[in-house]
Amino acid sequence: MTGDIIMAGFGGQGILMIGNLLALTAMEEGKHVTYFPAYGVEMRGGTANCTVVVSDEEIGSPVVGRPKALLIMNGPSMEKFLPMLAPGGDLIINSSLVEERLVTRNDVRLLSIPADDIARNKIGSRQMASMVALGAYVARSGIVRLPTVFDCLPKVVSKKYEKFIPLNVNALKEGAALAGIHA
Amino acid sequence: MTGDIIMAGFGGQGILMIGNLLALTAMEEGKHVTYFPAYGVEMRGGTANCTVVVSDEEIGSPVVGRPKALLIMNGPSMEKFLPMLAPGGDLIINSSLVEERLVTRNDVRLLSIPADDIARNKIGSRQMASMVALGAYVARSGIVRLPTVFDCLPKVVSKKYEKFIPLNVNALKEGAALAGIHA
Amino acid sequence: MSIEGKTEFTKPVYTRPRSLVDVKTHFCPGCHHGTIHKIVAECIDRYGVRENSIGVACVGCAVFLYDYIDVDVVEAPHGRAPAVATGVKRAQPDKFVFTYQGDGDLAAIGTSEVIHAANRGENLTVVFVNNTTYGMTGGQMAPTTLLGQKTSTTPYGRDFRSDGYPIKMAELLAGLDGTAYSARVAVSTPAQIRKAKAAVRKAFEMQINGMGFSIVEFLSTCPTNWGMKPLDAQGRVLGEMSEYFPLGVYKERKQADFA
Amino acid sequence: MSIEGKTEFTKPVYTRPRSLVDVKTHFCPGCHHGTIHKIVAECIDRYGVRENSIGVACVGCAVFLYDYIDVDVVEAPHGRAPAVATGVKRAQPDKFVFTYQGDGDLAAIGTSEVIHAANRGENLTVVFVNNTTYGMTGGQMAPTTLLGQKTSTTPYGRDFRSDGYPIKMAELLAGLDGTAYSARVAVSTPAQIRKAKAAVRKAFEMQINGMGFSIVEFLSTCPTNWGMKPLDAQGRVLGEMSEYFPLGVYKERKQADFA
Amino acid sequence: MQVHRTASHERSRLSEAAEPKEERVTATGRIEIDFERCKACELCVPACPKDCIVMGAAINRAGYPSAVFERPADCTGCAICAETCPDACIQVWR
Amino acid sequence: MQVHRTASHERSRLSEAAEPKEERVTATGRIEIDFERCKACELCVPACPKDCIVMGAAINRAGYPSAVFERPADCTGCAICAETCPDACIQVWR
Amino acid sequence: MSSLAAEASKKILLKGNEAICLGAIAAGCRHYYGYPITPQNDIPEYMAAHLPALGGTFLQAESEVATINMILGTSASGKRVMTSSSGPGISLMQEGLSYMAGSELPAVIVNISRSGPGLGGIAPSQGDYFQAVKGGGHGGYRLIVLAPHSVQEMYTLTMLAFDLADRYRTPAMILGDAIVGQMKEPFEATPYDSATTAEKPWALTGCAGRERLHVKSLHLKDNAIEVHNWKLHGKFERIRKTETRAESFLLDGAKIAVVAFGTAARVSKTAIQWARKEGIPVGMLRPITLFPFPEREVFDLAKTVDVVLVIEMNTGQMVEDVRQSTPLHDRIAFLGKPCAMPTPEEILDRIRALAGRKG
Amino acid sequence: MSSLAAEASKKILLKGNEAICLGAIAAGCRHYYGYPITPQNDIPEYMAAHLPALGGTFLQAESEVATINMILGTSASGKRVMTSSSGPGISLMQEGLSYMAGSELPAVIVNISRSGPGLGGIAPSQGDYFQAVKGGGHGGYRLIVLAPHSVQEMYTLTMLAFDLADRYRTPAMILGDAIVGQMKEPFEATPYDSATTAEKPWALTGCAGRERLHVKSLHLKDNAIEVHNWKLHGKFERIRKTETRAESFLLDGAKIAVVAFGTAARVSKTAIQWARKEGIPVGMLRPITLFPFPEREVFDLAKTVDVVLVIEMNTGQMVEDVRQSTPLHDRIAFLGKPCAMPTPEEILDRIRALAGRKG
Ligand SMILES: Cc1ncc(C[n+]2csc(CCOP(=O)(O)OP(=O)(O)O)c2C)c(N)n1
Ligand SMILES: Cc1ncc(C[n+]2csc(CCOP(=O)(O)OP(=O)(O)O)c2C)c(N)n1
Ligand code: SF4
Ligand code: SF4
Ligand code: SF4
Ligand code: SF4
Ligand code: SF4
Ligand code: SF4
Ligand SMILES: [Mg+2]
Ligand SMILES: [Mg+2]
Repeated sequence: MTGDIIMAGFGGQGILMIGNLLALTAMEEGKHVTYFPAYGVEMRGGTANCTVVVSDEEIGSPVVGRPKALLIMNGPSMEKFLPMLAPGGDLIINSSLVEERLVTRNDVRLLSIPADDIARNKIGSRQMASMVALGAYVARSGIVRLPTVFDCLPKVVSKKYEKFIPLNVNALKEGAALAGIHA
Repeated sequence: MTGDIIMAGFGGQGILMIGNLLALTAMEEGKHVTYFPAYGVEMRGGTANCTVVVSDEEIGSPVVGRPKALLIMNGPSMEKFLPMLAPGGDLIINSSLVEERLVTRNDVRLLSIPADDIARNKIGSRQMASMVALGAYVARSGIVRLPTVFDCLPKVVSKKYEKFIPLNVNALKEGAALAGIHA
Repeated sequence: MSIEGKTEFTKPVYTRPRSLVDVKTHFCPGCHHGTIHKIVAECIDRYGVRENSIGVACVGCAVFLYDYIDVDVVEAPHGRAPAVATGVKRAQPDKFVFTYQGDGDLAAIGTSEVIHAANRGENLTVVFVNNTTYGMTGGQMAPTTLLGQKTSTTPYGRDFRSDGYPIKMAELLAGLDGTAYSARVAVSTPAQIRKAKAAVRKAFEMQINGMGFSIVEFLSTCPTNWGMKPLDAQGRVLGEMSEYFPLGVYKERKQADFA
Repeated sequence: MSIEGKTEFTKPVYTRPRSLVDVKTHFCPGCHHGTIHKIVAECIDRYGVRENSIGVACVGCAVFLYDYIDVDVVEAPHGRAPAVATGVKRAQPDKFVFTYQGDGDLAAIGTSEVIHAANRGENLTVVFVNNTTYGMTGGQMAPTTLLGQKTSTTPYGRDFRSDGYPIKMAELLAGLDGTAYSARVAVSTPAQIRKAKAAVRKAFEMQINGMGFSIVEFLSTCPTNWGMKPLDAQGRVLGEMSEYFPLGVYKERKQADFA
Repeated sequence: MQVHRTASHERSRLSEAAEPKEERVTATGRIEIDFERCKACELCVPACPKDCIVMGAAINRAGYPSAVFERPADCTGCAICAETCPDACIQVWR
Repeated sequence: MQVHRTASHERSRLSEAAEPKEERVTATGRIEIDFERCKACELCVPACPKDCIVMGAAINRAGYPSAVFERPADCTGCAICAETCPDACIQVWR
Repeated sequence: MSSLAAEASKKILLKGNEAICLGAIAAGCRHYYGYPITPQNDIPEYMAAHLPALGGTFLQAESEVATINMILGTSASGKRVMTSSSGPGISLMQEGLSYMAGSELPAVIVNISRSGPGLGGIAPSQGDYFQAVKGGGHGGYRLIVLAPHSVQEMYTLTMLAFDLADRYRTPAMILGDAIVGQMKEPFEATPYDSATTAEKPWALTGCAGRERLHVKSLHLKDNAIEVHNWKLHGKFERIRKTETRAESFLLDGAKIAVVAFGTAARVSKTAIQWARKEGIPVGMLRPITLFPFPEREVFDLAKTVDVVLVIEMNTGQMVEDVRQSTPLHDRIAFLGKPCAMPTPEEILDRIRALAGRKG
Repeated sequence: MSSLAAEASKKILLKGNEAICLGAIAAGCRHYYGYPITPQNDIPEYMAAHLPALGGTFLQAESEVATINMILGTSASGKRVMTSSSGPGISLMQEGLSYMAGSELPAVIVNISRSGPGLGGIAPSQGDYFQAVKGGGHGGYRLIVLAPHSVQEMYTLTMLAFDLADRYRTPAMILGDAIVGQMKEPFEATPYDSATTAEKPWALTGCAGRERLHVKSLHLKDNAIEVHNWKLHGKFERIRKTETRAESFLLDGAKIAVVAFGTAARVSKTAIQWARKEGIPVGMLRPITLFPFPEREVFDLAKTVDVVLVIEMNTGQMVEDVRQSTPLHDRIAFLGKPCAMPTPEEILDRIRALAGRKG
């Protein structure tokens, strides 16, 4: 299984965390993987993004010009990254904050998830929106197995927030379920 | 006429001044000439030296490893430069300060001039010792004509000391005369 | 003063200063860099020096000065703005020249440049923004970081035994003969903003009157790297920061040395 | 005290300090660098730190420190001795570490390094030789050159309008929290020499007691580049130089901050 | 009162609070908050001596819930809010 | 009295003044000046409270006319000259 | 993060910059001085968090100029010491580096390079090749320069850099970029295994029981400086002979040979694999040491292939060393991408084009 | 000295360092910033004495770091400006030089080089070739580098340096050494005659009547920095095509060709003349521009001679550019003399040996 994805959203939405989690999971599954965060002044202005590449072979570039998938958590990120998505690629958007009408391409596979709403209403914490989105991506792509993601959660969640791990699991599941519906 | 010379002595003996004067004279006579002073920390500790090269052709190196002549105004300079003098070269020493017995080579043409004594006793100023020595060198080598040296004096003697130009002329003449005697 | 029943308000009381370019800045929410830019722009307007100014941008969160202040701007390497400004001012003594520098820029890597510009009495104005951290590079210790303050390079809090003491630049520079004006201000309350403007005006006037080097140190916030909400960050300025870095005018030359 | 008729004197009252290497120096006649070297050597002897010392040589007429003082010595690039010394001291906190620097070295190119070493309270000692000029390079203006003083780069005399003011390092450094001791001394009279020794001893003790950064500024002569006889040069120190640069102790920490 | 209970999609460049629907005659000034430029730092809120400003709920394109000119009737046009705003989002008229 | 009216060729490493030919019984100290190392800066001359030191005429190998311990009989061994000499040329005994 | 060292025996997901720290600590480095600059701040931040507990020193200097001189002081004390920076900061270290090379002081300097010239940008770049390899400071010394292309190599080459620096008493540089610095990859800590003796009889530790020692670069007497220069030259020639390292990647039967280092090499690997799948006989020689440059390897290689394609994230620097290494200048092709990574697609296109022309 | 300018129409005996000052002043340079260092102090001293009367600025900066940034500021103001230094000082200017190259600011930087690495010594040397020619700062820019070999050329090449710097908006360097700097020779002031326009519409002079302008090297948006790098590259390629300068000396019928610059070339002239008198067919190609290096000239030359003898006052730096310029690597011989001048005798010996072997 090989794939790559750019994830993007506001700072504070947990983008780097889910990217890290995905990479860790791929590693646990014995895959080659690279995780590359945006860094430096680009962090200003409240946006964050990262790239994860998963492969069965040695990985060349950890940065991709034409990602096979995009996970878009806010409006500005859509504008910036949509043009890069490979034709036929997966586009997962947080429809709670991103309007579908901004999707100006029709050569991509759109998966529209109201991640914020689900997080708030179903999980009980807006913070979980990115986990919902990650769950959707994992289900849609099959890049890693969901249970491995669960297993890896303790490695990315700091001690202080350990008690929220069940919430994270729920969020991932909700996302995955939605992906199933839409698939 | 081609030649080169290293001149050396204590700081304050006027070494750089007579080197400059010689170079200027050569230039006035239409020759190629280079003048190269010692510089930098070597100036510390009260010694000074310079190299003058005069030639009818374009001059390569302004620094010479085997000078054809040496003008030595003090003891330490003898030790430093005597080994460099080309075999058969001219060695002019200020015998008022430099002992002849320090001349450890016999493949050179020694011209021993009590420059300090002459300057003090005959010219009336110890400051003129280097001029005496220069006069001797010019006479011995024929590298430039003495009258041109006289003509050039005003260009190296600052306004303040203009009145001593006749003394300088006398010193040069005395030196030249002695060189004649010894030649 | 209040006109009862007035429903149309047409007289502008506060509009964007002419010299503040009408674009969105990259500054984080609540960052005082924005406020200080505004003040600088207002003073440029006030003295009518916009078309006669050359600004010198530093490297730090204020690096985009040229995008925000509508004057000619040259970018200086990190810390070297006072030297660059010296080069500008010596070449064009009739121009109004100012630098805008962070505390890493001015008080760490650029220590020597600012001290010697001040000591030479270079006739230029320095706007100095002390936010007790390196904002742009992600919140490392600055020379002005308070003792005990945690930053990404003082994870256990700044300790004077290993990291030294927070340095007081307004006082230090006031001690140099070439300094005409040195003051420390803040912009955490409306009153402070008023005083800050007055200080920048004084600093501008020093240059305009050929009095020599002038500097205004701003106590500023970095909510992002302090890990605080903007209002809490202002609270920190009002509290421990101004306790350690007292506000005030440290030097004010009344007459030019050569007058 | 006087023993009438004594003809044999065998008790040494003054001999070459053990730590002063028995060679001829390259210093010009009457240059106070020699005197200051002697004092440093004497103090090294006094505290028995010779075998435990690492000296940091500067670039300037004192560059040959390693030929003259019988301790381990590392050469620092021009102005960087305090940074090099920091690297030495942090690696070997149990060693006695000192720098020896000229005024071009310390107050011009090395401004930032000495200020931050002091501000960090680095536990080391700086011997600072202020001769109001760049001796080694042939007598250019130093930051300490007096107003009106002619040097090879101020041929018409130093003018504050273009060249700035003579900088007072002992005072400036005394203003920093990390500085434990800062004094200015001279060696132009026997009494001054005695006081100078006392100051260097204090500075050494500060380090030995772990009190932080200590510096002794010497007003020194450069007969060669001042174009003066050594005695006249001493006269200048006693006159205009100490008028502008007052001798005295500017800071003396009584107790360590962390004691 | 709250003019900005708009969905995030119904955006306008400037806060419409500038033209308040209800206005008590005591107002001696009026402000406009640039909705898109506001970063929701909240500094203007306590700065206003008349408590005219509150944080809104509508999120602008940069993801921030802009401040809102909530109580225009009390505004004196003192411009303290404008002086305070780091992003020069506020303009004031009298 | 002046021991060093030697020609420049007759050098000795240390000033022979160290063993003065004449000595008044008032001396309570004695110095030696390193002839070769002296740079003739003259600083020791006025420094000596007893005027024991004068500049000589003999020139050393470095070209300097070394200082000379001219009046040993007055020497108190106070060591001021030695403290003063930048080149550590002077040693003092009591 | 603090549990990294403990877990060091199994695979962890690690950032390149942090791998450098682990390598340094494994190699016994306990002293770090530095000044913040993007994109390498993880290094000082890691060291600030971890060195104190190891009894070491972390000090944030007031500038890069001060930094390199603190490095000089600690190195002269005989301790292993490291700094890290990027473009502008490395430039400010040039005087100090020249002094260290002249004084024969070992240290490890990490350059996680960014775009230049000037402030440039923080995009990945290989624009500092010349500065690193030809000596950016005055006086014509050389740095040992190692170019990792993975997180794992960030670790191993850092350990190697300490060894080489000590063995030859000269500063060594790790030349990375934002890609290898910022990315995370699975990483496994390998044990530190060094052939270099730890003894430094030249170190300044106080002269108890021995003559005083000096560490210096000034040589004024007679022709001492000339002698010293030939001595240094001899050392650099020895390094050339002994320490050249390069990786051969799919070079069997290759008619096109890519020569690339660091991130450019890494991206090239993907393109080469794709091209091989298309049946194009292409491989790569990846210099791991940039100084010493694998001249002999390039010389031999050029004779066996049709074209040597040099790929750099700049407008052409290492290509000069390739041109020097082989007289077969007309076989050399260049693909440059300053301040940006070439994509595998771009490289593949170029390989295809060359294959069409030459194959 | 103050009467020099007045007498400038006839021959005077002039020091090389002062000839630089006369050249700068003739070219309209009125701004000088610098920091003392041997062996170039004559330059700041001359400027301190003469610029004020010309309405210019002389300022002794607190350091070379400050110096280069003052240069940057004055250059950004649109004025011709110069500094001078030597090894350690030039190293400290590398960050600023990189910024200037990145910001496309002209200036003339004089390096009267000394021995390195480190403090080294003040002996003449050509150890800074790499630093000057390959770019000592970060980011892979180039300096225009001119190498005078006589007092007269110190003057003419300084004027040229100002022109080239302005024409291409980039810093230019005069690379000399203590020999050409300290020596005096007969000198004749030639008139300044420039084709470069003095207009600098990019200069920061206040935005009256126009949009505000920026001088900067930061390019963060998208691939702006890549575009900028290609732009700079294009400029440097244009310089290569247009501005290469070299002197041919007795190359007619030569079978041995010396390649040397500056003082090494000057000394070589003597040796070559001696060798010619012995009937040995030897001549010299003297690069006057080191960047751009006369690659084409070396390429052509190497084909016509048996041996190219590179002579440098270092352990081998320009020889790399020679090796790059021609594929005939086995014709290249090298004579190095670090931190010292080779004597004509040494060079002659080598020429004789090569003639014996090859001729
Ligand atoms: C020579 C050099 N070193 C380091 C950097 C990296 N750098 C950029 S901004 C900065 C510090 C910013 O802090 P400060 O000056 O306090 O400004 P702030 O962002 O806090 O306003 C640093 C270290 C650089 N650009 N150049
Ligand atoms: C980076 C650098 N710049 C300049 C120099 C040249 N230089 C050597 S010593 C010196 C100044 C010496 O003056 P000071 O520090 O006052 O010492 P002094 O000789 O007066 O005792 C200078 C500028 C240098 N060696 N390195
Ligand atoms: S990082 Fe800090 S200083 Fe920089 S813009 Fe954000 S809040 Fe302001
Ligand atoms: S030049 Fe000046 S400082 Fe240097 S040794 Fe001579 S007198 Fe002393
Ligand atoms: S102008 Fe004054 S009263 Fe009106 S909103 Fe602003 S701060 Fe409040
Ligand atoms: S101060 Fe400005 S940016 Fe902050 S909330 Fe108010 S209007 Fe918005
Ligand atoms: S010891 Fe005292 S009395 Fe004797 S010579 Fe020296 S200074 Fe004079
Ligand atoms: S002080 Fe020393 S060097 Fe000077 S004259 Fe006296 S003995 Fe000689
Ligand atoms: Mg800051
Ligand atoms: Mg000095």
